[in-house]
Amino acid sequence: MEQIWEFRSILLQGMLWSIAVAVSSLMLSVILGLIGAWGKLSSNSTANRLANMYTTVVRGVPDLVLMLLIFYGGQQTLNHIGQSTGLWGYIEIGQFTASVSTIGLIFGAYMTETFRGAIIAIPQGQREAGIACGMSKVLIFKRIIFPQMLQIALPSFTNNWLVLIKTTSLVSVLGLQELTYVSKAIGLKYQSPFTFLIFAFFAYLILTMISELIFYFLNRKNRMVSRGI
Amino acid sequence: MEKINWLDWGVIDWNLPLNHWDLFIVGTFNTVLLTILALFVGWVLSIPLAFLRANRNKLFNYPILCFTYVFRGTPLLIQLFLIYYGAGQFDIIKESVFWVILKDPWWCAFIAFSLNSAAYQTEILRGAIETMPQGENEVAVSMGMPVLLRLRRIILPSATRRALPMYSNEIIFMLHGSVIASTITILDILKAGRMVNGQYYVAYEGFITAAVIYMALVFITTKGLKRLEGNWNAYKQPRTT
Amino acid sequence: MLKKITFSVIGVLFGLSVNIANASDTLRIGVEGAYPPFSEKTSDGKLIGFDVDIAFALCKEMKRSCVMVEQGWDGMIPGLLARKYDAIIASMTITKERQKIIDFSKKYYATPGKFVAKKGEFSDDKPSTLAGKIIGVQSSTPHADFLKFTYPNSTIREYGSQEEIYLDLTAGRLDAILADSIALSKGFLHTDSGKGFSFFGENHEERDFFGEGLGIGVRKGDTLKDEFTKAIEKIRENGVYKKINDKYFDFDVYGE
Amino acid sequence: MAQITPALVVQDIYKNFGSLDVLKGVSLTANQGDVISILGASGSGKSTFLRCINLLETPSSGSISVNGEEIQMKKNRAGLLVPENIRQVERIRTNLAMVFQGFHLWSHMTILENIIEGPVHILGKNKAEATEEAHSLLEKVGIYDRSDYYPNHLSGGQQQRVAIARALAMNPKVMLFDEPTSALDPELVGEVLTVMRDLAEEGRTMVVVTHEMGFARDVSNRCIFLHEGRIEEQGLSKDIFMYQKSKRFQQFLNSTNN
Repeated sequence: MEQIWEFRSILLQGMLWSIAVAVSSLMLSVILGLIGAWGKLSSNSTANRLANMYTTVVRGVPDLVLMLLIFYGGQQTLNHIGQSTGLWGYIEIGQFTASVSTIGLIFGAYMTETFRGAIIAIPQGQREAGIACGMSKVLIFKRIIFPQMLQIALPSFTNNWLVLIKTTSLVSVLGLQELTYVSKAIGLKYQSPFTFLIFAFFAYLILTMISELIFYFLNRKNRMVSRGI
Repeated sequence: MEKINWLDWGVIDWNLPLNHWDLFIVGTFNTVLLTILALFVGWVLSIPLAFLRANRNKLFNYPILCFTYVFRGTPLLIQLFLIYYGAGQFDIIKESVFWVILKDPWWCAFIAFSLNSAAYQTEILRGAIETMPQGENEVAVSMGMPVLLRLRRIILPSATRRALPMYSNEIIFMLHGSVIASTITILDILKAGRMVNGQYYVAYEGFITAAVIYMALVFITTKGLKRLEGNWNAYKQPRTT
Repeated sequence: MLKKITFSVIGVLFGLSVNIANASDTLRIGVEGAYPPFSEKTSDGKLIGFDVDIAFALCKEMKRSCVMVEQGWDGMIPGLLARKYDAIIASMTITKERQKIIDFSKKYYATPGKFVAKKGEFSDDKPSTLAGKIIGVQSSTPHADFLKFTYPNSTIREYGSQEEIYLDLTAGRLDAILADSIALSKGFLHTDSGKGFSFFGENHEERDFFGEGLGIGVRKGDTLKDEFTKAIEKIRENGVYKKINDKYFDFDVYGE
Repeated sequence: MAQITPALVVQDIYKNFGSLDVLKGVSLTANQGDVISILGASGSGKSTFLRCINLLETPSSGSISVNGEEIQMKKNRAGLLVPENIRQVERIRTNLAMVFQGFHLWSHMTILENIIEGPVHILGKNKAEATEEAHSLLEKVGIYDRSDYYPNHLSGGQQQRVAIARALAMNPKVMLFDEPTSALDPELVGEVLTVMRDLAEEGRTMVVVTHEMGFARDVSNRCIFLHEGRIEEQGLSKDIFMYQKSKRFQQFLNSTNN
């Protein structure tokens, strides 16, 4: 306990990194999920195929393997492209960027399924009513589909987020100094790995519990709204 | 160590992983073995746990809920580190008989994965048992089926069939999750890839090979499970003949 | 809502971590941070150690400003090739294998490799003595290559960092470890956790594996190689090297 | 006449769910070959009574004997009645086959597997023998060539007939029917009733909770009318339908005739 107190600032920093990675990845995954869901539902066969390929590959390759590939390989690829096209000289893919882009990419695929399911669940009539009012496609999506989709998708979205938080622990392998990394590193250095790892263990548990609580209330509010309709 | 030219694409040289195919074979073996064993042990553990929880057993319901909640609410990586590194912190453990097992990274991974999978499978099975058509169970009771026979012949088969899609997810999840075995020196598929990359100081070859093997495993598993689901859930589908 | 999310993600991705670097004067140096006493981190996260001090001394000599980039050992050379940094100052042995891919400056120190085990456990380090034993070593090191080649009958367990190896040795998961003797002596044997352990066997300097010492790695054809070599010679002459050396060791790690 | 042990004796069953008294002292004796119909409006407790007989619900008090063997009961710490020996209950239950309103065939088993499940795994019969019997039972209930079908592939009437065959396969002393035709489409009721009529003619002892007045009058030899947890009227079918002492029973009969 005293040991943990001694290293509180570095542990807290680690926790903040974990949260930063998680929140940023979530935002990226939402965008990718929307694009993916659009691709899956679109009548355009290329978009269709691309979206399917995306979700298949992500389902096929473990998170950590993708992470390492993007962290080590992605940078080389980017520099290669930059050099051969002459567009840019050097782009740094830091640990944070690599982490966020991989986790975002992975959960984008899960979000794709979440959003796709939610959009399908919206009655066709809603869309038609929009058309009948003379709304444009974009407007229909923004005003009618998107808000309803968020509501329907919430439970599955919650689940994705809970898995996502846990996945952030993997970025410690890239050397990003988030919760898992610092607790393992300090634990190893000071020969008390259990003390620090159990701290991390409960820290993750608390993060999970807080998220569940937040989503529980969101969900309840949500249900009250939909009951009103 | 002969170099075959057509395998050298410049950016990526497939000779590198090919020269170390033996590493990948051992890695695949370890990954598959760890995954299957963990899933199996998790399954065995999950049956009594799920049953006690579904019956709202007064004594055990909350302890089991605690177990599943904690193991589902924290990263597998932390669980693995806790068992592997954490156990070594205490002399009591190091001097006990358990150390023979905990000494070995393979066993540590096996224990962590099994417990983790048990937690997930318990909740899967509990859900399936709770949504079981009550009447089917009641008929068995009314016939005088003893509880264990009923569990084995009626409840488990019925619940398992309905939970099959969730089980498929759990299998893929475990296969994916097993990559972290590489972080505690176990030679799994990813470790093989890392070793090849480390040997030649390259960024792609080892990881891409590993990714391809994992994808193939997932593909085979998914196909197999689909077929199994088709067979097992024949009772749900309309009859074709 | 949608717009807000999009913008904030783009903001996060670019603003925080993608920096499009130009050919600035700042040198970025790759260091490991888990290899005491050459590089390690203090409890408040600062990098210290012989490698780090040498790096700053060389930069000062070269009149360049420097930043340290922390990198796990596994990805040290790929990171250099990917231009995450311009030079590796991380106790990297100059080996033939590595020289195929990157260039090295002249050595900046040279120390032999040596085995460590529980006191009195082994009398010598012959392959027959260690047959059937579990030996821990850091992966992608000449020590690992040496072990795999010379000790085929032992189980070689490869680790990402030296600190993990120390922990597993004290935990009893390993029978012996092989690493740089200075790293072992300062980073392990002279610490609390190293009590009860000691060196055994020969000094290992086999040229086929351990080359001609430890150098500074740069990308192939980079003129930095000569700059570093010159700077190393300079600080050897003007006493800066000795000052740093004496801060960590009571003998000259440069070798002969 | 020599003393014959009745197949089923139920005495003074009380049952309450919390403060709600569902059964207030119901008794019934079924001799070998009796077909007893239990009638009553919904909520009169007739299904609960049937479920109490084979202890799917534990009665608050009362006793049950099957073929002369009384089910041993004791009071637990909370003062509730519980079976003293679950093995005995299980053994007696094998003699009290029950057919439910909702069929409840095991959906993951084929028709044949459904029928041989009990004989093979509870009674320990050998499988070939059980299979042979199952086929003749299926024939008896009028199901041909369907033994490898899954329950979902059959109509409701067929499913209920299979459920009856499944109950018969246990070779029970008494058969309990809990509104066996209530969940069926009207056009399918007939086929199930026909099977039940055949069983009655065979001399099976049956206790039937039903809404089918035709069955009660023509097939069963005795009727019990329950009202609010008590026996309001009982007697031989041929009498009770001719003349009713109870006004409530009269009203009940009138309302079902419409």
